[in-house]
Amino acid sequence: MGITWVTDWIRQSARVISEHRVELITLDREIGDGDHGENLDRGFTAVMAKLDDLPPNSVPGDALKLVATTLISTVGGASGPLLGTAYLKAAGAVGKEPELDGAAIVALLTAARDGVVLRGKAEVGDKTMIDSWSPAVDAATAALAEGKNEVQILQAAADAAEAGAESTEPLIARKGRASYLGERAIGHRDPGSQSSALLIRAAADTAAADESVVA
Amino acid sequence: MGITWVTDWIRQSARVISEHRVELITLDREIGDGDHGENLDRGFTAVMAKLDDLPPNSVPGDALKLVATTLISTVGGASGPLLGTAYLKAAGAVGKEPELDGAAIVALLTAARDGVVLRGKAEVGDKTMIDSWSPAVDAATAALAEGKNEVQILQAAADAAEAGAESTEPLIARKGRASYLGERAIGHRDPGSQSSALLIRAAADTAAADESVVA
Amino acid sequence: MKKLINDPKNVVAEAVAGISAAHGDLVTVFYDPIYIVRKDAPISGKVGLVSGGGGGHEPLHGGFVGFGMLDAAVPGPIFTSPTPDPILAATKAVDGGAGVLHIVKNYTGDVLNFETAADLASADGIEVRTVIVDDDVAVKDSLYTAGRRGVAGTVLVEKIAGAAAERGADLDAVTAVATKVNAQTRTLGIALTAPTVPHAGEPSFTLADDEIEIGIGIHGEPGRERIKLEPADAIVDRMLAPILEDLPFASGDSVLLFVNGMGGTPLVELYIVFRRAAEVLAEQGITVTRTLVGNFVTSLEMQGASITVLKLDDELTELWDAPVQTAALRWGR
Amino acid sequence: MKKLINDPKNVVAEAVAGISAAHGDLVTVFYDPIYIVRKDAPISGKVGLVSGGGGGHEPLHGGFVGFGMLDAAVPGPIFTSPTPDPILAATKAVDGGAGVLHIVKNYTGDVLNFETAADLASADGIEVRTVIVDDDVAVKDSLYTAGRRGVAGTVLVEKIAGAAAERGADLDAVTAVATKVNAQTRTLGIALTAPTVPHAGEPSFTLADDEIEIGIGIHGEPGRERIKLEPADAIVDRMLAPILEDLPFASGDSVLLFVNGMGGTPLVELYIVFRRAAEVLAEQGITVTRTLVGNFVTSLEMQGASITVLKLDDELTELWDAPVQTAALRWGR
Ligand SMILES: Nc1ncnc2c1ncn2[C@@H]1O[C@H](COP(=O)(O)OP(=O)(O)O)[C@@H](O)[C@H]1O
Ligand SMILES: Nc1ncnc2c1ncn2[C@@H]1O[C@H](COP(=O)(O)OP(=O)(O)O)[C@@H](O)[C@H]1O
Ligand SMILES: [Mg+2]
Ligand SMILES: [Mg+2]
Ligand SMILES: [Mg+2]
Ligand SMILES: [Mg+2]
Repeated sequence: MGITWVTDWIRQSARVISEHRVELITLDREIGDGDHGENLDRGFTAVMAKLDDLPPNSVPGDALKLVATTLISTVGGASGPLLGTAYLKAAGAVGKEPELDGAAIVALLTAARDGVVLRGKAEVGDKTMIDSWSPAVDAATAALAEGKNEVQILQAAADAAEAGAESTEPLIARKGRASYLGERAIGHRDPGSQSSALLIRAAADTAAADESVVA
Repeated sequence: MGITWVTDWIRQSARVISEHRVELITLDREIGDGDHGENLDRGFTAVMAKLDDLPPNSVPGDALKLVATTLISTVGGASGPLLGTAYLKAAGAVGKEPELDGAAIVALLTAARDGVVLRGKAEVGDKTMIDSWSPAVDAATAALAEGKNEVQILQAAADAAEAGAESTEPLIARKGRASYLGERAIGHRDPGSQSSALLIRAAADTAAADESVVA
Repeated sequence: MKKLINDPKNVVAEAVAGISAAHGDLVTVFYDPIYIVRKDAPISGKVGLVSGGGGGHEPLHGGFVGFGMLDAAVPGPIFTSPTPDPILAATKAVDGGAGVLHIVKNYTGDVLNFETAADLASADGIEVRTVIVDDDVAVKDSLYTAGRRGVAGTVLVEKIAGAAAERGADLDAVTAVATKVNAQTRTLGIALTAPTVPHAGEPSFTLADDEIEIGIGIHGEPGRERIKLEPADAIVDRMLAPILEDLPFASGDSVLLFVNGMGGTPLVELYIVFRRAAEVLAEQGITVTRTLVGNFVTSLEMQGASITVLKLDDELTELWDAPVQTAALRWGR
Repeated sequence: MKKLINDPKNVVAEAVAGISAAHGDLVTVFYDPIYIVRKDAPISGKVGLVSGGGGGHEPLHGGFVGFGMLDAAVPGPIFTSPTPDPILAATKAVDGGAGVLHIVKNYTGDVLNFETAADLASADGIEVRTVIVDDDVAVKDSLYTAGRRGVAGTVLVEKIAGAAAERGADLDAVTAVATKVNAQTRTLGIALTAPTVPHAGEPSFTLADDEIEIGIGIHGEPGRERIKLEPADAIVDRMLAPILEDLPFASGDSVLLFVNGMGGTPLVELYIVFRRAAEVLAEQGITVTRTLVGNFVTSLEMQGASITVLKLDDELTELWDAPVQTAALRWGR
C-alpha cells in the first residue's frame, strides 16, 4: 500500500472526525472540557486544505509528516501535540518507503503509539487514547505474526482499538482532564480513545477499499 | 376617634403590609424593580418597634409623626419619602387634637394626598399612589358633605382608593419606574396605588372595629 | 435562586464589610446607618463628593471612593435608594468646609431621598449642590415623565468631577464640570437575562432562550422593547444608533467609549462588543481617544451590556487622565 | 445559548481585536497566529515573560500584558491551549536577549504545547525556562496523575514574576521567584452554574437549582463533589479548610487573600465571600496584609468563585506592591 492509501486514509479521517464532531464534543463535555471534536475537526480541516499541495511523487512518510505538522500547529489542547507526535513518529518509522507491507504497517502503528507515550506518559488503563492505540498495536503485531495481510492487520488493529475505547468506560482516569474527576469519570468513555479508534478504523476501511479496487 | 384608633390603624397597617408583602413585590417586579413590598414591610416593622415607646398621653398627631419619621428613615426608594411626607403632612393637619371628627379625618387624608403631590408632582392618571389617594380624598370629602360619620367617611375613602388602584391597570405610567416601560406598563396595577389602598382600608377597618367596641 | 449570600436581608451589610476587609487602606465603612467614606475624609478646603443609590450595582458606588473620585458612597438595600439618614451622615463626614456635591442618578427614590438629606445638611450649615445624572437614551425624556434614568454614565461623572475636586476646584466649578459631563454623555443598555433580587427570590422578568431586552435599566426593570437574539455586531449597531442620534456627535469629534458589563457577562463578550462599537464610531469619523471596558455599573448577575459615549474636549480629557485611586478605578498612583 | 458573540469560531479573534481597540496604548495584537505583545517589547536586557492558554478566562492572560507583568499572552481557542506556533512567535517577539520565562498552567495541553514551543525557541538560540502553575487543592496530586491544575494563583505568579523581571532580575532569579510564588499559593474554586462553550452550544454540565459544584476547574470541567446549596459563609468555610490544611499556613503568617469571580458572579457576592474568608483567617491568627477581589481568572459566564491564599514574605510583598500597568491590574503608575 502506498501514497494513495495514505491520502485516502487521511481524507477518510477528516470525514469521520467531522461526522463524529458532536459526539466527541459531548464525550469531552461529560468528563473534560467539551472541545475534543472541535479541536480535531479544526485540525483535519486544515490538513485537507494542505493535502492537495502535496507534491505528486510524495511517499507515505511525506503525507504522514504533513498531517503531523498540521495537527501540531492547528489543534492545540492535549490531543494536538499527542496525535501530532504520533503521526510524526509514524512518518519517521516508514521513512522514504514508497510501499508499505504488513511489517511497515505494524511499525507505523507502533511508532505512533510510542510517540503518544513519549509525550503523554500514559499507560494502558489510564483512560486515554493509549487505551485504543496500545491494543491496536498488539493486535496488529499478532496478526502480522499470524501471516495476515495489510488489510487484515489494520482490521485487527481497528477492532482492538474500538474494544479499547469501550474499555475506558469503567475506568478512573489518571491522565488528562478526566483525572480531576476521580470516581465521577466512571461510566464515561474517554473522548481521545474514541477518536483514535475512529482514525484507526478509517485506516482499515480505506485499505480494504483500495485493495478491492486493485483486486 | 383618638389615639387608640390611630395606633390600631398603624398596627393593622403593619399587619396588612406584611401579609401583602409578596403581592406588592410581584406587582413591582412586573413594572418596577420588585422591592415595594419589601420596602414598606421594612418600614412598618420599624414603626412597630417604636410604637410602644410612644408616651401614654400622646395625641393622634404624635403617632402620625412617628410613622412619618420612621418611614422616611427606613423605607428609602420612592415610596419612603412620598409616604413619609404624607404622614408628616397628615400629622400637621391634625395638630394637637386628641379626638378627630369627620372634618379632621378629611383634613388628615387631604394633607396626606397633598404631601405626596408636593414631593412627587404626580397627577391623577399618572399611574401612581395618587390614583388611590386622590379619589379617596374626594370620596371622603363628599361623604362628609353628606353628613356621614367618621367610619362611613373612611369606608367611602377606602372603597374609592381600591377602585383607584384598580383604575391604574389600563394606564401608561408618567411617573416612577413604570414610566420607563411606555405601553408595556398597560395591564399591570401600580404597586404604590395598591399599598395605599391597603393602608386606607386599614384605617376604615380599625375605625369600624373601634366604633363597635365603643358602641 | 442561587447566590453566594447568607440571609437576603444582610446582603448589603455583609458586602460592605467585605469592602472594608478588602479595601481598608482606601475607605472606612460605617454600619448603622451604612455608608462608605474615603479614609482621609474630610479634607479641609476640598469639595466633598457624595453619591449613592440602591445596592446591587457594585463596584458603583463604593468601589469609586478614594483619591480623585468620590469622598463617600451611600448604598441602600438592593435596588432601593438609601434613606436620607445615611446620606446626611455621609455628607457631614466629608464636608471639608468647601461644600458637598451630591451626584444622584435620576430615579424618583434617589432624587427624593437625596433632596431631603440636602435640606437637612443645609439646615446644618453645609452648602450642598446636586447634579442629577440622566444619560439613558432608552427612556423618552419629557417634562411630564420621571425623565431619563441615570445609568453607566454615572462613573464618568464621578471620575471627572472627582478629579476637578481633587485639584482644588470650588463647588461651582465642580458642579459645572459634573453637569457638563452628564450633558455630553449618552448610554444604552441591553440584557440577555434578568437579575434576581435576593429578597424577591425570582428573576425580575423572564426572557425566552432566544430573546433579549433592549433599553434596559440597571434595576431589573424590563426594557422598552424585546427582540430576538441577534449577532453581537447587529446588537451593537442597534445600541449605538440612538446614542449617536441623540447627542449630535459629529465627524471629527473625540470621544470616550465605555463598554460596561451588567454583572453576569464575561469580559470576552464585552471586548467583542467594544470591537464593533469602535468600528462603527470610526466609520462615522468619530475618534475614540479614551476607553473603558469592564463591569462598573452592574445589575446583580444580569447578563448584558451598555454602551456609553462621552464627547471629550481638552478639559474633560485632562480630568479623565488625572490620577485616581479607588478599589475599582485606579491609575497614576 | 445566549451570548454577545458573532460566529462562535471568531470569539477569540474578535475579542483580541477588542483588546487592541481598547488597550492599544499598552499592547500590540497579532492575528495570524493570535498573540498579544507588550507595546514596548522586546526590552533589551529584560527577561521576557510569556503566558497563555485557552481563551475564555479573560482578563487572563491578555489583560495582564504590560509594564511590570507579562510581555506577551497567547490565547488559544476557547478552553483549548494554543498550538506551539503562536507561543514560539510570542517568545521571539519578547526576547530581549536575557531569556524568556514561560508561565504555564498545569494542563496536559498547555504543558505539551509550551514544551514544543520552548524546544523550537531553544533551537533558535533563545534561552527558555518554564514554571508550571499548579495551585488547585481540589485535585489530588500524585506522580501517577496529571497533577494539580493551575487556576487563579496564576495571576499572582504573573504579577510577582513580572515585577522581578521589570526591576532587572535575571532569568534564574525570575524563575526562582515564580516557582516560590507557586509553591506558596493554594486555591479552591466552586461553581453555582456551568459555562457554555460557544462551539458546544450547551452548558458543560448541569446543576439543579439547589446544587453547587465544589472543587471546580476553569474549563467547565465538573468538580470533585456536588453538594446542596448552602449559605455563603458555610461554603467559604468548606473552601478554606483544604487550602489551610494543604499549605501549613501558621498563626502569625501574613498572606495575600484573593477572591476571584468566575465571570458570571457579581462583585457584591464576591465581597460577601471575602468578608467571611478574612474572618476565618483572622480566627486562625493569619494576617491578611494584601488583598485582591474581582473577576480575574474566569470561566466564561460561569457563576462561582475561587479563594486563593498566598503566603507572603518581605520579598513577595515588595514585588506585589511594585508598579504594574496592564488592562486589568494597575497601580503605581
Ligand atoms: N497524558 C496523556 N496521554 C495520552 N492521552 C492523553 C493524555 N492527556 C490527555 N489525553 C487524551 O487527550 C484527550 C483530550 O483531548 P482534547 O479534548 O482535544 O484536549 P484538552 O484535554 O486539552 O481539551 C483525552 O480524551 C485523552 O484521550
Ligand atoms: N412621582 C411620584 N408620585 C407619586 N407616587 C410615585 C411617584 N413615583 C413613584 N411613585 C409610587 O411609588 C411606587 C414605587 O415604590 P417603591 O417600589 O417602594 O420605590 P422604587 O420605585 O424606588 O423602587 C410606585 O408604584 C408609585 O405608586
Ligand atoms: Mg478537551
Ligand atoms: Mg420598587
Ligand atoms: Mg427600588
Ligand atoms: Mg481543551
